[in-house]
Amino acid sequence: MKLLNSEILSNQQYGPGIFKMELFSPYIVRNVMAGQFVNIRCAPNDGTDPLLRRPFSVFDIEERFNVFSVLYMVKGKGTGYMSSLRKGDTVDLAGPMGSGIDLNTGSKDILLIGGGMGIAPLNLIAKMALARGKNVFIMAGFRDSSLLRWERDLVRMEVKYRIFSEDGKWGEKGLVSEYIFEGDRFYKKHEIYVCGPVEMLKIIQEKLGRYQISATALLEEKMACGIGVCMGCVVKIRGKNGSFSYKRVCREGPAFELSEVVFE
Amino acid sequence: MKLLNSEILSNQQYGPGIFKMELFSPYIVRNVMAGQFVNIRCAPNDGTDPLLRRPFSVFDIEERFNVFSVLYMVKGKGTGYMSSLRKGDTVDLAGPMGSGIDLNTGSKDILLIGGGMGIAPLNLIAKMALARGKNVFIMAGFRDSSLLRWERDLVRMEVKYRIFSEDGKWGEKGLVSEYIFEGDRFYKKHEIYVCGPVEMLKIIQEKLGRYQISATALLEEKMACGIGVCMGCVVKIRGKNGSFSYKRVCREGPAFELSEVVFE
Amino acid sequence: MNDIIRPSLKVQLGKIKFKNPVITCSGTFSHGEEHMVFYDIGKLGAVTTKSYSLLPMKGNPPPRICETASGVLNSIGLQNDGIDSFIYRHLPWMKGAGASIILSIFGRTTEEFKKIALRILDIKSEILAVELNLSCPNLEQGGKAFCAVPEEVKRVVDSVVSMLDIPVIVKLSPDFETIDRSAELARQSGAEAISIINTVVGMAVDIDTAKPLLGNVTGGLSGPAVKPIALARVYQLCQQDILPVIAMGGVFGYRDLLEFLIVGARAVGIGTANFVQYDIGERILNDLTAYLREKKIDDVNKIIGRLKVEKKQA
Amino acid sequence: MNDIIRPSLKVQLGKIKFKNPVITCSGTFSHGEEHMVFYDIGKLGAVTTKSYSLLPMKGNPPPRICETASGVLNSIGLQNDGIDSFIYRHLPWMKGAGASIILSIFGRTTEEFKKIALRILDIKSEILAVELNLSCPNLEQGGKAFCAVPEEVKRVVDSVVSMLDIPVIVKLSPDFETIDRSAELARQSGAEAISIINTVVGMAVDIDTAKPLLGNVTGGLSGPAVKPIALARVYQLCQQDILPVIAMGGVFGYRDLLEFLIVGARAVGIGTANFVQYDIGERILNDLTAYLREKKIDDVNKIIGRLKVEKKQA
Ligand SMILES: Cc1cc2nc3c(=O)[nH]c(=O)nc-3n(C[C@H](O)[C@H](O)[C@H](O)COP(=O)(O)OP(=O)(O)OC[C@H]3O[C@@H](n4cnc5c(N)ncnc54)[C@H](O)[C@@H]3O)c2cc1C
Ligand SMILES: Cc1cc2nc3c(=O)[nH]c(=O)nc-3n(C[C@H](O)[C@H](O)[C@H](O)COP(=O)(O)OP(=O)(O)OC[C@H]3O[C@@H](n4cnc5c(N)ncnc54)[C@H](O)[C@@H]3O)c2cc1C
Ligand SMILES: Cc1cc2nc3c(=O)[nH]c(=O)nc-3n(C[C@H](O)[C@H](O)[C@H](O)COP(=O)(O)O)c2cc1C
Ligand SMILES: Cc1cc2nc3c(=O)[nH]c(=O)nc-3n(C[C@H](O)[C@H](O)[C@H](O)COP(=O)(O)O)c2cc1C
Ligand code: FES
Ligand code: FES
Repeated sequence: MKLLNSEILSNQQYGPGIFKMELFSPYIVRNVMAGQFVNIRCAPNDGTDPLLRRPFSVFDIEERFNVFSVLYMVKGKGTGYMSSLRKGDTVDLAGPMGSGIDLNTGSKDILLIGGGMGIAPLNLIAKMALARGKNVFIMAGFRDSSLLRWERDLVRMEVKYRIFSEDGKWGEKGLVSEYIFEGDRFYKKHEIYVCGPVEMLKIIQEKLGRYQISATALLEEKMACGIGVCMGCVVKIRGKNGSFSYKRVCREGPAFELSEVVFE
Repeated sequence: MKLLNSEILSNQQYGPGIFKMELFSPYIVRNVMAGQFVNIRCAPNDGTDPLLRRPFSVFDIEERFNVFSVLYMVKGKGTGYMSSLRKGDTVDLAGPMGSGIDLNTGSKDILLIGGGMGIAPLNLIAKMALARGKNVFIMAGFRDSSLLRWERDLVRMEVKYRIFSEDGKWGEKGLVSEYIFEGDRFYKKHEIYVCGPVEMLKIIQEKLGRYQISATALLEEKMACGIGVCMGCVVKIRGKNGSFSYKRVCREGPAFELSEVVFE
Repeated sequence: MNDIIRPSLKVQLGKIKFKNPVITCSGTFSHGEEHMVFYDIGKLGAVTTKSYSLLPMKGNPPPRICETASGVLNSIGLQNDGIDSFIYRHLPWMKGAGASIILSIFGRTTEEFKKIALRILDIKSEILAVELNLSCPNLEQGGKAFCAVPEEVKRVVDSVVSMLDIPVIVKLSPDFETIDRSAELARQSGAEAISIINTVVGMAVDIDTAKPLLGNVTGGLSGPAVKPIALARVYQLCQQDILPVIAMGGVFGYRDLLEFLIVGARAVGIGTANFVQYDIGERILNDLTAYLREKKIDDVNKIIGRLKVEKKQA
Repeated sequence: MNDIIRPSLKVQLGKIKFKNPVITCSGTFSHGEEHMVFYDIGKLGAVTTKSYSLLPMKGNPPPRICETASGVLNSIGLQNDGIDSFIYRHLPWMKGAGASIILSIFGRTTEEFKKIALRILDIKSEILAVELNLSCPNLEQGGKAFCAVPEEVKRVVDSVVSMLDIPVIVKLSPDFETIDRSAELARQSGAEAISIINTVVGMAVDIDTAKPLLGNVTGGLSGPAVKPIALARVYQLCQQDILPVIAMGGVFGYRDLLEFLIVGARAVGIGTANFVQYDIGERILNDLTAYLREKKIDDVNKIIGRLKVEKKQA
């Protein structure tokens, strides 16, 4: 983990209100593991508004060019500022952060279930798993077709996938979480990673729970520091015998065993 | 006075750390009087840092093109932000503000004494006075030759001037305030306007005071509102019989009778 | 599609009726003349005048303004022309402009408050309410703010209420822990509402000269920086349900206003924002109406106090 | 040209000696392990640990963080592993890293403070001082903060000082007007210094759900937004000259640190800035040294308390 000033190689619209920023950073590219994120300062110089850094999953890396990218949706001041930056500007960022996912071990079959912007970290997991010769299957659901362009990336990765959208304008019509688990066979043989809105995670938790299938969820929580010192980004994690504890998304996470997460 | 969104036609370096921003605004061009200023919002969108607008004298107007300009020195966050803006960006500004100087009346001979960035409002006074057929003589002093480029503007205006610089690298070597008033004859027949650092104003006040020559000073003070409601930008003004009152730079000013200003 | 054409914005605080909950704060709007250039101030729920003393006051030496991170420090020192100037000069203009008026006053002794109340007697039908700025220094208590001592609040309210049969609003500072007690005593003495917060005591130093950046050394902090503090104070006071609350502190948009309404304020003041977005009063009013319409809420009162607190077990 | 190669940075607060006035605040730096990745924390005047209770505490339910204008609200709720975890796990690491340590502790009763003090007895030679976080809820006073009641401050300090012969620092919150009195009683009980400010009570609401943005409803505000408030509190306390002051609140650069020194603080804590600029401690230390050199000041103590106040007549 390092503080870096990275140059923007491109910062282009990816879909309505969604941008992809490509940054030059040999350090991030060399060190990042699947599931990790970078923490970006979103105020110019010594500006104090917004004050805190903003966390973004690493979406993709291009090892040959020492380039990594983040895919982000413009929500407020921080992402608004990011979208105003241009090629050649530098970004004050720190990373890679969070405990990464080790894809060198584990099952040969990976199932990634994503909802909306939740596909951002899954994209890197897919890429890295494929590079390790694993079979990757992606199921992703969207409200609309804002992220349509992502399909091109999937095709290029030569990965198997099914897309669902609520309005049916992209892929199959419906919700991933509804579609899933018509049976448990298929799911049992996969190592499963899930990332998406809490509502979706809850349904999947419930469904997988029925068959006692384990899965890894990538969680989000508001962060102050991103490095584990403030205890701000905790989620409630079930322990043994009905106990629980608060774990930090930025350190112990963002990846947690889905069945242990207590959604409130 | 209006709230305006003006498009930047150019925002170029004028000297080291000094920029000239040209803005399209028929409204300002039509209404501005000499000595008035505009109040510029220096944070993007709904940013709150910096919070307050920043006041800048109108430096020049180009009536044919509906363009006015401000000449500004980068000092902190606000002017730093301004310098990052580009042609085509819009600026949230309000103006024209302050009580203007009426150049339709008064003496036919105008003497402008400026120090450093204090030349900004004097430039417009010169231009407007010349347009009304007055004789304008400018004496301006500078620390160094950062504002060298201004001489081109003066030459173009066909105005008489003398330049002083502390290091002698531009114009004559020395301080305007020292040079001035070897006698009073010359000064008595002129309507005098002064703008510059407080130290300079004090010396000139003292020297003019000896001959009871009146002059108009253009003052600066930190402002919160710029429109006269907060009572924040006051300067101490001498009244009759040893009394004094606080007057607002943004309303009663920025122009005040120099002899009445109490510098503390 | 949308049925609610004109959501009702009327709010009531005791006997005080506002046509809408958007008002401007004392000392940040003068009498509205300057802002009238930008919009029709008659649309506002109320305009609170600057605080008036009995006689004109010069105010504090400059510098009086210092910007801080997302905030402003001021040490204006209550410069004003004296109550008579309000009565004879500004009031007629305000009436002409159709403004609903809250007259803010302050004294440095209870006696001075009384004298001002006496002057107001004649014009009482022309104003909605009188707001007592009790954050001003109380000379009988060594210059400590009136609202530092709840019993002093009571003394002032008692005497003003006994003289004037118009609603009295008590404005308190966030710097004291005595807010609830002051509010309770104000209620007992017949006050109609509490305005909170006045500015927070703050300071800034010029490191190059080692001098304070305000002529008066310390000053009052306002603006977005103090909004979380104001919101906590308003929430805590509203929980007590002592008197209706007019909230203020860092409101820069309709979303801020809604936060204050949700925690229980019945009207919300715009202060520092008037310095930055000159048309903010009108903008917030329009945005509030649009919001209610979009959410199909037919009456703004349905939002007031709607905070959902589910204290989770840790 | 420049003669001062190495300005002296040593400061002393009663018996406590810091090699320089740059320290980190409790709860914002853990034990320095995370920041050690960015710079050598052994360079700091001191590292203040997070606040420890006797037994582990889970802390408050999420969300615990909410950004506000130039500030952060937190409701961590003092999550920590208990004092033993500090003694056996973190202390050895900190010693190894060469950190100068201020151990922050809190209890919910005076009794709990005593029990923690007992545990610390063995390690007292390894820490510079103990800081009592007295902004925590006092269960014997219905959950009100200890520092709300100066006599409670006294009780705690009395009992800790009587057990431990290491310097005791008392950390106070800005939300109470009892600061001077608490400081005075702390001095009488043998405290060595006052740390101020802890966070300011604040709140934020999500208007879309009408829920508080913090799981615990209210929280503590920190960051640049509160700097003017902190500075005023530190100034006022230093004017009383009761005990040496460690100042904190919104420090994001060496210029902020200098402001606090100028009004009289002898050491300055960095809190929220550690979340944003991970190397801020080292940066401020370097910038301070460079500043002193440039100004040809050979000893940082020459800056402390150098505020020039010329109260002008209005
Ligand atoms: C580990 C992690 C990885 C993330 N990866 C991505 C990513 O790859 N792409 C992407 O677009 N977004 C990602 N996010 C969410 C992203 O951080 C927020 O959208 C961003 O911080 C919003 O900043 P803002 O200033 O634009 O919005 P704000 O004005 O701060 O807030 C706008 C909205 O975003 C929500 N928000 C703010 N901060 C966070 C946060 N830390 N986590 C979740 N929601 C937040 C707010 O509640 C609010 O509703 C990630 C978050 C985490 C914790
Ligand atoms: C009526 C008027 C007309 C002005 N015209 C011009 C002009 O034509 N060109 C120009 O370059 N500058 C002009 N100024 C000064 C200009 O407003 C400030 O330089 C600017 O506000 C600094 O903003 P900042 O955010 O960059 O600096 P900050 O970070 O706010 O401050 C940097 C430094 O500038 C000083 N400063 C900040 N605000 C003001 C202010 N309102 N007045 C004086 N000093 C201030 C601060 O004390 C500090 O030393 C004028 C000021 C006034 C009052
Ligand atoms: C420059 C200035 C002058 C003020 N003058 C007064 C005043 O005369 N009387 C008063 O009761 N409050 C006064 N206030 C306080 C405001 O009315 C308001 O309570 C406070 O600023 C918080 O709101 P805000 O953050 O929206 O500005 C003043 C505030 C400012 C910034
Ligand atoms: C997330 C967070 C956790 C904190 N935890 C503690 C704590 O455990 N004990 C304590 O005394 N102060 C705690 N504080 C207060 C800080 O030590 C400091 O007093 C305050 O944040 C003001 O400084 P700042 O504005 O530089 O952050 C905490 C502050 C924050 C932001
Ligand atoms: S964000 Fe600070 S601990 Fe995770
Ligand atoms: S800046 Fe507000 S009165 Fe002049």
